[in-house]
Amino acid sequence: MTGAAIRSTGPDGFATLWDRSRPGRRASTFPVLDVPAVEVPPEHARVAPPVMPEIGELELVRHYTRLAQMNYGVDTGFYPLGSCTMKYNPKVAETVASDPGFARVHPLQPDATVQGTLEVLWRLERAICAITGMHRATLQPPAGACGELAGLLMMRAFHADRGVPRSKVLIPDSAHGTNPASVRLAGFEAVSVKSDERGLVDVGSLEGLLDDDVAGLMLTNPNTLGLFERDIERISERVHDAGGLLYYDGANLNAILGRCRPGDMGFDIVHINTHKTFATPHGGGGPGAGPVGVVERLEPFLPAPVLTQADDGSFAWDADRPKSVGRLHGFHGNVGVLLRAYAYVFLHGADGLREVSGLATLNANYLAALVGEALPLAFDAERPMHEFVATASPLRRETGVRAMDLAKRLIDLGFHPPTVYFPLVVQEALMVEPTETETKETLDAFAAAMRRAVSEASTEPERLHEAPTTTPVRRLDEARAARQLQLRWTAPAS
Amino acid sequence: MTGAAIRSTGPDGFATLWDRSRPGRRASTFPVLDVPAVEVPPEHARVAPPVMPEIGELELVRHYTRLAQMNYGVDTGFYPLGSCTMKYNPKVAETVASDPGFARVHPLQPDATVQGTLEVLWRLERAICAITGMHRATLQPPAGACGELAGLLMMRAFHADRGVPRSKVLIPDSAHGTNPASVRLAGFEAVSVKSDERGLVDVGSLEGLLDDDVAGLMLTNPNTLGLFERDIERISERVHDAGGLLYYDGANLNAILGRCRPGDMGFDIVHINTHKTFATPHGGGGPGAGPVGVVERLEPFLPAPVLTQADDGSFAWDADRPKSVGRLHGFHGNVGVLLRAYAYVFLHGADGLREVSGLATLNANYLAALVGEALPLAFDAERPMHEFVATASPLRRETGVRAMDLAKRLIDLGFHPPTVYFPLVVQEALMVEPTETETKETLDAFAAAMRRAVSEASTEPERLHEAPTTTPVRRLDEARAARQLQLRWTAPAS
Amino acid sequence: MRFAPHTADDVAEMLGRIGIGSVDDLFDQIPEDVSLRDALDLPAGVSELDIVRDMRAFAGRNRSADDLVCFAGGQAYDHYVPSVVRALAGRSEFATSYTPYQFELAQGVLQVLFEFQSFVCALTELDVSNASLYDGATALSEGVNIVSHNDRPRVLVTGGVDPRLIETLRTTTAPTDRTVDVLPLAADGSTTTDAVVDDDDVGAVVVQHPNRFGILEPVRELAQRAHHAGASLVQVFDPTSLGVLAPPGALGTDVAVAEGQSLGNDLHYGGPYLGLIAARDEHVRKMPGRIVGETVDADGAPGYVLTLQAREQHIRRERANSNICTNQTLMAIAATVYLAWLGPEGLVELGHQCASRAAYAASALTSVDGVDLRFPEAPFFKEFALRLPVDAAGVRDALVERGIVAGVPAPDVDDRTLVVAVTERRTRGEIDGYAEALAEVLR
Amino acid sequence: MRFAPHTADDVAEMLGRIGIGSVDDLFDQIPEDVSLRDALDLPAGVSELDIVRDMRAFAGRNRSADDLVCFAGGQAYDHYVPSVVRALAGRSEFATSYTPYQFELAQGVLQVLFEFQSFVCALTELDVSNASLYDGATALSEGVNIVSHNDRPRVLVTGGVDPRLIETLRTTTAPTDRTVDVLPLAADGSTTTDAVVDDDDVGAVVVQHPNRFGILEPVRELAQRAHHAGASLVQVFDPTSLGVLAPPGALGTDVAVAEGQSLGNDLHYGGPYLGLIAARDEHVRKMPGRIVGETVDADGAPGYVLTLQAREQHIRRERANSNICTNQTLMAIAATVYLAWLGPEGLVELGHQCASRAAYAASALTSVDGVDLRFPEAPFFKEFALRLPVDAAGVRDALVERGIVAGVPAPDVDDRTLVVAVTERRTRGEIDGYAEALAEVLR
Ligand SMILES: Cc1ncc(COP(=O)(O)O)c(C=O)c1O
Ligand SMILES: Cc1ncc(COP(=O)(O)O)c(C=O)c1O
Repeated sequence: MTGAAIRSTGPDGFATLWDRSRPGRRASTFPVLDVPAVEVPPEHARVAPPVMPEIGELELVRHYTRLAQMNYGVDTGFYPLGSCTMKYNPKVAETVASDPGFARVHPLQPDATVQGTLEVLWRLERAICAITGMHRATLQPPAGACGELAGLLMMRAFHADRGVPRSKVLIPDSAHGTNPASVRLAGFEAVSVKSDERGLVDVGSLEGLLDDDVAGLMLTNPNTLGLFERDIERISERVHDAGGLLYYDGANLNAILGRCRPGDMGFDIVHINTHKTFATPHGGGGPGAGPVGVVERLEPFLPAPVLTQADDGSFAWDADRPKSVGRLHGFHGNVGVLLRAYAYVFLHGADGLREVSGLATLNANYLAALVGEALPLAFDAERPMHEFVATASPLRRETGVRAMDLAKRLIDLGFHPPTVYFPLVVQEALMVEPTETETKETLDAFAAAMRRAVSEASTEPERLHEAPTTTPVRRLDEARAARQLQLRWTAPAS
Repeated sequence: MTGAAIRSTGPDGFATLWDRSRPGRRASTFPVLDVPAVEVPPEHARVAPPVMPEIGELELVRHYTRLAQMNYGVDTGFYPLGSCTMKYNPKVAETVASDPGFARVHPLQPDATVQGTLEVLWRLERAICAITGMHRATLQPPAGACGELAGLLMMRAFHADRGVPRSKVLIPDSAHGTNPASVRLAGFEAVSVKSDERGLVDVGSLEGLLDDDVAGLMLTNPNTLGLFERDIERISERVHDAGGLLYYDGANLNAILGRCRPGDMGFDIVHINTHKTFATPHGGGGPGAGPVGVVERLEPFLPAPVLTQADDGSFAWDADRPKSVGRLHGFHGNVGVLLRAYAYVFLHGADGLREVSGLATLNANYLAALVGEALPLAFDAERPMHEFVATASPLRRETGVRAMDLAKRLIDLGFHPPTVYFPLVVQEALMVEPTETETKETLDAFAAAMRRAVSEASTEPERLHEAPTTTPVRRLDEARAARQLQLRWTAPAS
Repeated sequence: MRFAPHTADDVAEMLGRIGIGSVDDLFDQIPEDVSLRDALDLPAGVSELDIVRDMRAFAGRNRSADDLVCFAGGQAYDHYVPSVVRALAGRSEFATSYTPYQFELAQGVLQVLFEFQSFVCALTELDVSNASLYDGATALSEGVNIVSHNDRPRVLVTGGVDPRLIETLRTTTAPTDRTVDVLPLAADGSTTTDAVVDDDDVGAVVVQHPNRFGILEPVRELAQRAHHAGASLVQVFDPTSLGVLAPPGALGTDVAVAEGQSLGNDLHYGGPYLGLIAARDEHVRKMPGRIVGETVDADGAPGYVLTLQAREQHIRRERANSNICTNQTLMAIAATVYLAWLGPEGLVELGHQCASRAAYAASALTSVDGVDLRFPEAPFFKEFALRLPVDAAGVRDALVERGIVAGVPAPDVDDRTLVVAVTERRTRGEIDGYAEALAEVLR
Repeated sequence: MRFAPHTADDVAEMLGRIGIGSVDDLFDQIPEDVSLRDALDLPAGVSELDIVRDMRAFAGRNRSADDLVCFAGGQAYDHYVPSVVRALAGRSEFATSYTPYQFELAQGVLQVLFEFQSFVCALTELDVSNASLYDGATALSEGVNIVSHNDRPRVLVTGGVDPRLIETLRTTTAPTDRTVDVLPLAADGSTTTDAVVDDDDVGAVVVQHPNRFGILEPVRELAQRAHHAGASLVQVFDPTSLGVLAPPGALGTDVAVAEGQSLGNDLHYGGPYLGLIAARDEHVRKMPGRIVGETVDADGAPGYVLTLQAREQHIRRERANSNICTNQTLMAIAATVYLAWLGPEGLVELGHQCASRAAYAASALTSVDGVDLRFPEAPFFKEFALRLPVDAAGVRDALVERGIVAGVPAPDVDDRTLVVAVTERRTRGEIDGYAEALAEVLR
C-alpha cells in the first residue's frame, strides 16, 4: 500500500541546500530601485552577508519538491495517530482561506476595513459556544497548549478576583504532557489524580485531593484512553462544591460532537484544537488554533482584546477589559487557520457534526474489534469512543518485540503507525485513532497489517527489529543525535 | 539521483478508480435546489446513470496524489527530451495566469469587459512579431501542429488568391512528423528533401525539386539535428525565386532567440511553440499554444477574428476578414497558456531572451562534448546549437544494446532519457536537449550516467536489456497493448 | 529575471571544455547577414514582483464571472470547479511532464488518461475515446474526418450546431474534396429530420444535442435516417447533460464529440479547454491523437502505454489522419478528477439542477413584458433563446452596467435573439435579479 | 457536506462486527442527563459551492493590501511572497502531515526544519535555534524565560519594544515571581543605555532593534551593560534587516527572537505567523519547542530526528520550561523556501531596498506642510514615526478613503504619532501618491 508513499532519495537525496550552493547563483529578483539608494549607518552595518546557500530557482524547486515527496501525510495514506485526529483536511478550506481578500489583510488595519474577517470570527465564536455549551470564547490562542495556558490563567484570575487565590490544579495521570506543563506556567502546582481499573478518574482519590487550595481540575473527556468519563456529573459536582473550576481539554472533542457538550457536563473552560476536531491541516507540526470557551462568570477574564458587535451590526475590538488576563498572541491568533475551521463547521452544520462523532466512534470500535484479535486492549471494561489503546506488553514479554518495533514494521507494510508510548499509564501503548474519514476497506487493511506484524513477532522477530527497510532512511540513532549535537548546517572540515 | 523520483506503488497501486468504487459513496455536493425541480422529457431521458466510480473525497485525493507522485516532471529532475525544450516552468507564470480576473472570464463576454486580457494578447502578438521578425500574428492555434495547419492554409490561400494554386510543399527528411501530416491536411502533397552529409538541407536536390507547383518549403532552423541551416539565405532566395513561400517550424526557436530572426532569414510564416520556447508547462501532453506570425503580404489570410486596436487605445475583435482562412479554434486559442508566455517573455525582456539562447547552446555544446566521449554524435561536421543527436548504431553492432536500452538504463540511473529514434534520418538516435535552465553539475552527472550505461553495454549488457528495475513498472508489452486492445475500464468477468 | 543558473565561473569552465572563446562564438554558423545587429525590440526584463503587479493590473481591467453574474454559454459555461480539481490536477508532477513517451516514468499520467477515456466511454456509451483533442470545435473536425469518405463528400450539418463549430469545420474542410451544407432549422428550433434524405453523396450528418439554443434534438431519428442513407451520424454533445439525457451511444450516434470545458476547467476566455471524442469500435484505427491502453510489464504486472501509435503523425507522417501531437492532457486530468468528484449521482444532480434552474430562468425572464421565448414549443436543457423587443446586443451591454452578462446574442439568426445559459451555480436570487434588471432596461 | 465515506452497508457491517445495534448505541456511556436532547444550535450543513460563495462574500467585505496601499507595520509587513513559496510550502505532503514523530516517514519535513534552523543561526550568528514558535510575541516570552532566574526576577524592557510584545510578556510573566519594568525612551526615540544599571536583581534586558519606531538601537552598549550587571540581553530583531544590519550574535545578544511573518508568509490579519528564536550554545537545553538534529541511521546514512526531547512537555511534563507542542512548522517551511529564494545577495538587496524606500517615504511625507518626523535625529530602518498636526487615527481613516493604509497610530505615545512602514513593494509612485493624499487630507 502506502509504505511506498515514501520514495527513496538516491545518492544526493540528503544534500542540504548548503551542499548544493554555488557562489553567484540566485533565485530572487527585485524591482529596480526607483528612489535614491540609502545605506545604513556604518556602525550598524553588517560586515558580511550571512553564510546562506546560493541557488537558482529550478534547483530550489527540485530540492523542496523532493523533500515534500519524502513525507507521509493524510493525503498519501492512513494516519491513525492517536490523540491527533488526523482526518481529511478538506481542500475547499484551503481555497477559501487563501482568498487574497482574507490573506492580504494587515492585522493593524482599522476595524472598518476588515468587517468580513471580523464577522467570520464572530460567527465562529458563536458556533464554538454552541458546540461546547460555553458563553463566550477567545480565538487568540494559536494552539491547544496556549489555549490551556489561557484557560488556566483565567482560572487563576477568577480565584484571585474573589480574593482567595488557590495554588493547585488536579490532572489525571493519563493526561497529555501539555496539561501539567501549562499548569506550571500558569503558576499552579500540578497534582496527579490516579486512574482506576476502568481507566477512568478514580473519584475516590479525586475526592481525597479536593480542598480549598484546589483551583480546578483539568480533564480530557473522552480521556486519552478513548474512554468516556462516565462519572463526570459526580466529578463536576465535587470539584464545584470544593470551589474549584473544571477545565475541558478539547483534544478529544471529535468523539462527542453533537452528542453532549462540555458545558452541560459542568465544565467552565474548554479549549478546542481546530487542527484536530475541525480538520485544519497540521502542516508537519503546525499551525493550529486553540480557541477557548468559558462560562459567563469567567467572561471578564478573557484575553484582550475581545470582539464586540455594535447595534448597527458592525464589529470592533474592545481592548478595555480591566479584568482580562491580557494578551497571549501578538495579534488576533491564527486567523488563517480559524477561517478553515469556520468552513469546516459550517459545511457540516449541526447534523454533519453529529455524524462526525458517530462515524469516528464507529470506526474506532470496529478497528478495536479487529486489532483486538491480535493485541490486547489496555482497558477493556469500557467501550472506547473515537480511539483506543492497545498494549504490546505481553508481546514484549513473549517475543521481545516492542511497540516501537510494531510501529516500524507497520511502516514497511504501508501505514503510518499509531501513537506509541502514550498515554504513560499504559505500558507499550499503541494508541489508535482512525477518524471518521477512513473507509472500512482501509481499516480492514490496517488491521490485517497489524495482525501480520504481531504474528511475525513470533516467527520472524528480526524483521520487526530491523524495520523499516522501505523508507529513505532506516531507524535513526537518536542517542547519537542528542550526544553529538548537530542542530544546523556547518561547513564540512576541508 | 532521481530514478528515485518515481516511487513504487505497492499491491493496489494500480487499482483504477473503478476498482476502488463502492456503491453509495460520493464526493460531490450541490446547493439545495431553490427553484422548482424539472425533469427532462421522458423520450430524451437517460435510463440509468453511467457506470462511473463512486468514491469519497479522501480516497479520491489519495488516488490522484499517488498517481501524481508516479510521474517524472521538470520539477523532479533533468528532462533532456530533444525537440521538446523541457526547461523550467516559472512558478510566477502559474500565479499570474490563475488570477480569477483572467481565469473567470467567459469567451463571449463583450469586448469592453475584457480589455485586460485583450491588451495582454495584443502585447504578446507584438512581442512575437519582434522576436520572429514577422508583421502580424494569430494566437488562435492551440499547439504547434495546429499552427502548422494555420500557416499552410495561409500559404494555400495566398497562392489561390493570386489565381495560381500550387499543390506541393517541400519538407526535409529530418522534419518532425507533424510537418508532413499538416501538409496533407492543408490539401498539399508533401515532397521530401534530402539532407546532405553535413545533416543540412541538400541545396542541390532542393533546387531540383523547385518548380511552379511548389507552394513553399517548411524548415526547422536549427533543424531537428540541432544544426543551423547555414545556407538559409540561398535556400530562401531559391524558394522565393520559384514563387514559393518559406515556413519556419519554431520548435527550435530557443536556439536563436535574440540572435537572428526567421523574418530576417527570409521566412514568411513562423509558428512558435510556447510550451517549448516560452516555458509554458507541457502538462503531461498539453496544453500548449502555437501562435503563427506572418509577413505583411500574408496578413489578409490570418485566421479570423483578428485583434484590432482603436484610436482610443481600446481593443476589439474584427471578424470581417474576407480573405481569412477562417477559424481554427472554438474561441481565441489557449489564452491561459498565452498569459504564461506573456509573463515569460516580459520577465526576460530583450537581453534575457538573448541570454536564454546563449546558455541553451552553451549547455548543449558542453554536454555534447561530454557525451561525445561515450557515443558518437550523428553529424559532427557542424557544431550543434541547442541540442544534439548521438547514435547508438555502432554500440548496437558491437554489443546488441540499442538506444532504447540505454534510455531505460538511464532511468535507473536517475534521469529522464533523451528523445530516442528521432529524427528518422539517424539510426538508433538519442536526441539530447538540455535547455538553459540546467546547472553544469546536472550536465556532468547526466554525462557520467551516460558513460556508465555505455560502458555497461560491454560488461553487463543484460543490465541494460532488463532496465528499468527501479520504476513502478518494468518495460511494458506494447505489442500486447496493440493486439489485445484494452482502452477503457471494463468490469472484471465475475 | 533569468532562470538560467550559470555563474561566470560555470560559463568559463564550460567554454574551456568546448574549446571556444565566448558564448557568442557558438553562434558563428549564423551568416553575418541574417544575424541580429540590434537588441530585440522589447523592453528590458523585469523582476517577479513587477510582472505580478503588471498582470494584476491587466486582470483588474477585466470584469470576471466573480463580478458579473454569468449567463453566457455557447460551448463555454460557468460551472463550479471544486477545490479537489485544482489541488490535484495542479500538482507539479503532472504539469511539468511531457507527453508520456517513457511509460515507466509516467504511469501516473497514463493511468489518469486511461481513466479519462473510461469516463468518456461511460458517459457516451460508446466504445473508444482518446487522451483529448484541442477543444470542442477541433474535435468536431476530427470527428467528421473519421467518418468521411471521398466517395461521399457531403457533410450535412444541422443549423442547430454552434456557429463557431461550423466555421472551424469549414476551415478544415476547405482544402479537401468535401463540402459542408447547413440544414436550416424548423420553426420550433429543432432539426427537421426530413432534411436528411437518401443522397448517396452524403458521408456524415452532424447534429448538436442539445443544440445551440439548448433545444433537444431528434437524434434517434436523425441517426436512423443517416444510416439509412449510408451516412454516419456525428453528434456534438454536452457532457454535463449526460446524467439526465440519453447517451449518444444509445441514440445511434457513430461518433460523439464535445467541448469538455464544463468538466472542471476554468472559463479562461476560451482556453485552454479540451475536446472530447468517442466512437464505435469499428473506428478505432481512424481515431486521432494519443490513446492509452492497458498491458502488462516484463513481470506480468499491469501497466499503461500509449498504443496504436501507428495511426499517428510521428509514425504515419503524411498519411496520418490527424496532425495532432501536443493535446490538452492537463485539462483531461482536471476533467477526470471532476468526474470522479461528481460520481454517477452527482452527474445526475448536475444535469437536473441545470435543467431546473434554466427552466426557472426561462419563466422568470419571459414574465418580463415584451420578452418571449424564441422557440416556445421546444424542450430545452440548460440554455434557451429569448426574443427581446429590442436589439439584443444593446440589452446585453446595458445589463453589464447592472452586473450581469445576460447571454450571447445570435446576430446570424436575428438582432433580437439572446441565448441564455444557466448552470447549477446560478441562484434563484441571481435569476430574479436578472429578470428585474431586464425589466428596468426594457422599461 | 460530509467527508465520512460510509455507506449504509458499511455501517451495518461494522455494527455487526462490533455487535451493537446502532451508531447511537455507541454513545450509551454518556449519562442521560448530559446527553444533548436537541440538535446543536447551528444551521444545517451546506455544499462546497455554498461555503465558497459565502466566504467570497466575507472576503469581499475586507479591504486588502491588493486594494489599499499598505504602509502599516508593527511586526507585520507587506513584503512580497514569491511564487515558489506557495508552490512548494503549499504541497499537500507537507500540509497534511503531523509533527514528525515517525522520523523515517518524515525526512522531508525534518530536513526542511534543519535547514530552517540553519538559516536562523546564519542570519543571527547565534548557535542554536528551533523548529519555530507561535509568533514574535510568544517568542519573546519564551526567550525571556530561557535567561530568567528566580534570584534575578526583574526583566527590564526598553520602551522601544512593540507594545503588543510587552503586553504578551506581561501576561506570561504575571503568574511568576518575575516583574517587567519598562524603561522610557530617550527624546531621540532610542534607548538610553544609562537606564540599565548594575542592579543585582535584573535577570534580563530586552531591546528591540530596529525598535517600534524603526529606530536603530545601541544594542552593543546595552549588551555590555547587561552583561556587566550579570544579566542577559534578549533582542527582538527584524529578519529582513539582517542583510544590512549587524546580526544579534555580533552585537553581544544572548537570545534573539523575532516575528518571522516577513519571511514568505501572508499578512492574514495577524496569523498564522511564526516566532523565530536563536541563542548561544549554553542555552541549548533550555530552548523551548522542537529541535531537529542530524544523525545517522542503522546503515550509517545521514538523517534527521527530533532531538533533546527530554526538554519538552511530553517527557518533562510539569517540569518543562515551555508547554509548546503544536508549533508553526508550515510557516517555517515557507520561511525556509523564502530564504532559499532570497539567497545572501537577495537578503542584502531586500534590506537595502526597504531602507532606501523608507528614507524616500520619510522625506516625501515630511515635505507635506505640518508633518515632521517624530524623532528627527535617529537613524531608522524600514519604519519611521511621523508627528502629524492633527489626530493620527483621524488622518489614517481619511486616507483609507483615498486607498491608503497610512500606518499605525501610537496612542500610547500621543495622539499625533503615526508609525509608517515601507517595504520593497512600495513604489515611488505609491509613496508620492501617499504624500499627495496626506497633503489633501491636512489641507
Ligand atoms: C490530549 C491533548 N491535549 C493537549 C494537546 C496539545 O495541543 P496542541 O498541540 O494544539 O498545543 C494535545 C496535542 O497533541 C493532546 O493530544
Ligand atoms: C520540430 C517540431 N515540430 C513540430 C512539433 C509539433 O508541435 P506541437 O506538439 O505543439 O503540436 C514538434 C513537437 O514536438 C516539434 O518538435
